[in-house]
Amino acid sequence: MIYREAGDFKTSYRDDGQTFPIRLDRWGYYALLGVAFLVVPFVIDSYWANAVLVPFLIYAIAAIGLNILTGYAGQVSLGTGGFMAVGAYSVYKLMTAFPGVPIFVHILLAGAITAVVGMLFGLPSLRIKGFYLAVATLAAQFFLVWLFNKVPWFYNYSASGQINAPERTVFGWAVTGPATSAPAKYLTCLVFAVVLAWIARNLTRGMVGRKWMAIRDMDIAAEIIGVNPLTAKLSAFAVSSFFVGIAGALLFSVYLGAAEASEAFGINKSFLVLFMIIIGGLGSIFGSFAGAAFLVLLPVLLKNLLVVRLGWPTDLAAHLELMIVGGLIIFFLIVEPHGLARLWRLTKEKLRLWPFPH
Amino acid sequence: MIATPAAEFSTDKGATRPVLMDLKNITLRFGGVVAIKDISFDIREGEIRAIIGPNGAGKSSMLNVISGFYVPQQGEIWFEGQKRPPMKPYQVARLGLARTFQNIALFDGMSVLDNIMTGRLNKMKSSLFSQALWWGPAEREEVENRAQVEKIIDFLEIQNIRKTPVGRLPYGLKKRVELARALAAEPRILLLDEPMAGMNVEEKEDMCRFILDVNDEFGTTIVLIEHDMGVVMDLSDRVVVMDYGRKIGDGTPDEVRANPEVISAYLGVAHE
Amino acid sequence: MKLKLATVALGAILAAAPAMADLVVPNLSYRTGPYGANGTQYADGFNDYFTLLNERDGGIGGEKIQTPECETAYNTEKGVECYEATKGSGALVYNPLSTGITYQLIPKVSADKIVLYTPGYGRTSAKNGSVFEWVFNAPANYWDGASVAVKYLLDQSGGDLKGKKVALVYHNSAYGKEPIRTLQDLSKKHGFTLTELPIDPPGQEQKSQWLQIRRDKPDYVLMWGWGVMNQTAIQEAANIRFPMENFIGVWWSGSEVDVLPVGAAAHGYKSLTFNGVGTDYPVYADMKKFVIEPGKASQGGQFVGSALYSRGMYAAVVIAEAIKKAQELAGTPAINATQLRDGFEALGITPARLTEIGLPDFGPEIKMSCDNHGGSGMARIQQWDANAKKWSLITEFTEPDQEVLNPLIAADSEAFAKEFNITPRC
Amino acid sequence: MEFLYASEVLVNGLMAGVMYSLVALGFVLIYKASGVFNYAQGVMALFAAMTLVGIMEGRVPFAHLINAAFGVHVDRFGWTVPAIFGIALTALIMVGLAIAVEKLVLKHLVGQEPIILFMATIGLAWFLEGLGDVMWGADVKVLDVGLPQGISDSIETATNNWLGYGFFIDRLDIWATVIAAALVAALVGFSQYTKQGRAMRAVADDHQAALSVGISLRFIWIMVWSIAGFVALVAGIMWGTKSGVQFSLSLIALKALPVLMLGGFTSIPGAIVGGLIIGMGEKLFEYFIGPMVGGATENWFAYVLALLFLVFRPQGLFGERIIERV
Repeated sequence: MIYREAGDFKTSYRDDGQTFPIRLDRWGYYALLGVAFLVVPFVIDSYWANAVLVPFLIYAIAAIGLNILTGYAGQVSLGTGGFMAVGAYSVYKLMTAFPGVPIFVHILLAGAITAVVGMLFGLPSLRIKGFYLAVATLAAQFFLVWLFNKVPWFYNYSASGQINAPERTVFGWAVTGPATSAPAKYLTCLVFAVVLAWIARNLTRGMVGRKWMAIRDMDIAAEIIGVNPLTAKLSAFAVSSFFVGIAGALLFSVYLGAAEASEAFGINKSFLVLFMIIIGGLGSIFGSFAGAAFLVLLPVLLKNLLVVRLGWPTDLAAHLELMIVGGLIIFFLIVEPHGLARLWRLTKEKLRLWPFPH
Repeated sequence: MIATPAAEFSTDKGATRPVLMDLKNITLRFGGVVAIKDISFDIREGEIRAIIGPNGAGKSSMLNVISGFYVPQQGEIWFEGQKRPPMKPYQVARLGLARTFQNIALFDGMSVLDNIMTGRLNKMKSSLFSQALWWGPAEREEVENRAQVEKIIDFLEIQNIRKTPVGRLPYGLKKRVELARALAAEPRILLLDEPMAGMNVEEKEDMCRFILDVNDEFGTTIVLIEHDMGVVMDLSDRVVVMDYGRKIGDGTPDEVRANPEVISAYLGVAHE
Repeated sequence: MKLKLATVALGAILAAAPAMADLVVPNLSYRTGPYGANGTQYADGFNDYFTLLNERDGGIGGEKIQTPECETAYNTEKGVECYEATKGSGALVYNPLSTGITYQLIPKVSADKIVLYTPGYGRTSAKNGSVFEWVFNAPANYWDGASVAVKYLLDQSGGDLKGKKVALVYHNSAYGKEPIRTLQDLSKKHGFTLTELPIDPPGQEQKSQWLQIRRDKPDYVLMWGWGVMNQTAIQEAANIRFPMENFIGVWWSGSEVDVLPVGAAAHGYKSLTFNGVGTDYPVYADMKKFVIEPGKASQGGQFVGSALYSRGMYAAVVIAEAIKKAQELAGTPAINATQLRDGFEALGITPARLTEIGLPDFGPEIKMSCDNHGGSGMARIQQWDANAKKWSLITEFTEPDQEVLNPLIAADSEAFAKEFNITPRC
Repeated sequence: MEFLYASEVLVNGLMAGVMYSLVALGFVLIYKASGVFNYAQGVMALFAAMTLVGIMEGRVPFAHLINAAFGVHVDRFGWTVPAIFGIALTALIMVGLAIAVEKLVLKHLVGQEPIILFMATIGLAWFLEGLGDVMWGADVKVLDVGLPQGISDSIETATNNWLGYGFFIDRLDIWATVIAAALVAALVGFSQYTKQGRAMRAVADDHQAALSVGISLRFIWIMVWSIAGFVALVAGIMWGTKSGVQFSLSLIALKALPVLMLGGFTSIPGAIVGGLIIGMGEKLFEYFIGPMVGGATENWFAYVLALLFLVFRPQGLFGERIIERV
């Protein structure tokens, strides 16, 4: 009844092109941002930050990044873990080499370095397509992890090859290192997630995004009408890797505080992020958030339900968890192959007509 | 074969206007198969030029050569008085060539509006960075180009499907959207690959009207491939006839109709 | 309304475990994933000893011990989640059995002031308690292990390793790389050549490494492996007929799961250990009576007495002793984590005390202090008997070469102190 | 002498390649017939091997779950089953699995994009991994179906007499080669000389055409998944004998992917030749270049090799040439 677009007229092309054309959506969005920035930081404790919200935000960033490449530009990548590692090791090298520079600059630079590496590994995409490309990106995954494991320069010659995030502050608040408070961690990630989501939205509604989608939907036709496949694909790889690199940098510096390439950025990470965008919805920024939320929350939820509430042995719970998550993925793909984002949109469309569906 | 001045009003267009594109001795081979054998013809400013011929005559290959998708083994393409070097298709598009496809090549995952907007990609110059932040130039450009696209949408009468994903449209409308996308590029030469294939009579009439209007109102040079002889003869200023990769006729519709070689080719082969 | 209810329900399920009244020793275990087979046995031993104390003695000093278990799957992120989920319940000490998770937790426990006990794994330089206030890694660390192994090799070759060739086959991770620096220093000191052969986890493919060994014919092969890498390496060694008695693994490469799949060919394989193995200890009489027979054993008690089970139990023994000491010092049985740290620092486990708790000669003597969080570093060698399917201890506890190790530990911990602005406290 | 070492590495690399091919084969079969890139192939090998051990040792399926739910202690039935029956029974279970996959997953995803089907198989992989653990427990299982392991003495002596250096060849590898050859021969025979095999090839060539001549797509899918299940069982036995049946077995799928890239997703000879090239290439690289760059190159080298190869030949070794048209 309330949720509808009738009467919400657009009088300029600018208004028509905005992100939330429906007034209620816009209000909901501002309200959500308000709560996220003004309420949550005051109530969050370290469990909620570390087990739920911080990983959710970081994975959402990575998922947006991969979604730009896979969902918008149609290039399937299984190298996300490797690119996250580039972000993490870049930020580590930068943090330790230039301690005076603000950490936010380091994180952005880490994203930029990852973007360059991503472009490099994106070059084969000009020749290789489809699943062949997907498997080819595994070369990036394995090679990068090996490199960070093998070359001592990357981990400052520490005995074990582990990297540790030293403490860095923003306006006197620690945002990395052990003394970081839960709200500081959360807010840092939130700022990045919100700004990056906004950038992703801008890119995908403009001409860059159209070029990506054109390449995705029909690459030959796109080239004939004037899309340069080289710049389109490489820009997708660059932007995507920028996002993924920032996610990796945050994962290491803000969230974990210590990392090791093969363990923290292994192939499983690549699959996890790919799952997020599939479950959330390819080619949807909302879907990236939804998918990240789903896959971060579900295991925690199941674990708490089975182990803490029902008191089952942890290993049995973990095995059942695998079965349930795997089963749910299949279930989702069968029910709605276009992900949570499509489900959400269908719900909204129904709501728009409610209570008079005809 | 030399074009003689004819009585029809449209012919003077072809005969007197300056040459926009000149194709000289084009030969295209796929492995051992010769698709186009030593063909030459020109396209003049503002005319409607048709390429006809039976199935497998090499018409689409010819169009693909013009749009840069195939690189001929021999021959030269002169555009606006200059020899065109070997180019990638997207570079050809930048010169001002736009086209539609025989089997519709729209971007199914995008809305009608976005599809048409892609047509304007060479008109939009704002950097990745300014697009990312949706800063002044990026937004201004978007709005300006949107205004242009809206004109085309009005022109082709597809206002009500603006926001519909292309994948959901019926065939006839898809063809129209494809034309809109090509028009959005404001091309010097518009290449239409069987624009009326698979349409019913009404849709064909609509499409004919659009083609003529485009030619009249924007003065766009049009090259089209078509099977329907009647339509071609009504529509075009000059016609190239191909058969088995060779050119067997070139001239005004009347001349071509009178050409014995053309008649034998068309009578000898069952045509649709 | 429904949405609100759902949110509340979701919140309730997601929320961490509530605070408990007893002494809480969370068990961050892993029973799944690539190392699940190893983690399971360790976790069982850890749980069962505390169950024994609860059932037989009513806990420690009258306080029951709770060991809430949390599955990490050897994954650092899950490890962090487990840590966060359990620390609110008043956790005293963590023992995550993963070097990766340990590195993760070192800064966190220092900030939260909770003890981290990592026997035989984790960050070696945490031995320096002056820098690593909250971390303990007694009785031995990786560098101790490397040194004891080399001492054993010296012993085997008549006190002289000059010109001998030693190959190190290691898990290509933080864990596997730990002994390299020590072994390099030792190779200079004793004049043997060291070849390093990394194996990428999980490590089912080692053919080229072992062909290299077959060609180079090293006199001894040392191994820092974990999970499937161990049994594959032992299998490949058997395949190329490398003499098993010259093949020595670290303590994490010395469990039944590593040798059993190889069968008879594994006979004679050796590994380091810092704890006893088997059920020939008096404590098992009580264990049987109070834990196994009443059906209270963790996961049915199928691994009682195995090498990893014993090591898990040994970790529990040290923690229990530290709790006891802390209770004495604090004068109250309900201690907190800071008091437990004091307990650890004042901890001394003598052979007499081990005998008293029914585990004579089960581990080395431990004496800790403010600056020594790593104990004596003594370890011994065990050897696999494929016919009897059991490990037997073949040497006494041996001291590592502290002369080589101490400077290494000082250097590494100083670097850490500098990076994190820590002033040595003792 | 260096040459002899290198040839020894080469021969062993080829043998390792056979093991990769065994896994790749299952991928190719399913991809050819149904266009599904079956990521679960590796987990299927693990599941098959676990089931085989479970049956042979007389373990109670779901013992762990039953114990947790009802507070009882069940573990073994107390009997053992000979290998040959165990294998037959496991093969039957894999057929059952194929039917279940078709009925519960594929049937509902007909006509979806390849990426969706791929994702579904990753979901399937997780599910099967969990199921395997819940059914049979996560401990390291010893699989002994009587295949010999260790150095082959006869070859060592023979080469020693002949070349002055005794070659190392693992008897298990020899067996793997023989079995793989037999398996491929059987597959070729099946697809060439039986009605079902011809139907399978028809489906691989053209779904629509095959449907129009009355071939049941669903039957073909069940059949192909069953065959892939059987191939997985063989791979599981080989790898399980080599390094015990445990979680890491499922990761052999990652070893098969570069083989597929190299050989082409649709070519059975490609899977074999690709496997041999990858096995040989990575062992030689690790042996010669590995020590210079710090070793442990095997994980990435195969992928980089395949990647470089694809840049020059995007359709793989035996894949069909890609012709682009508008």
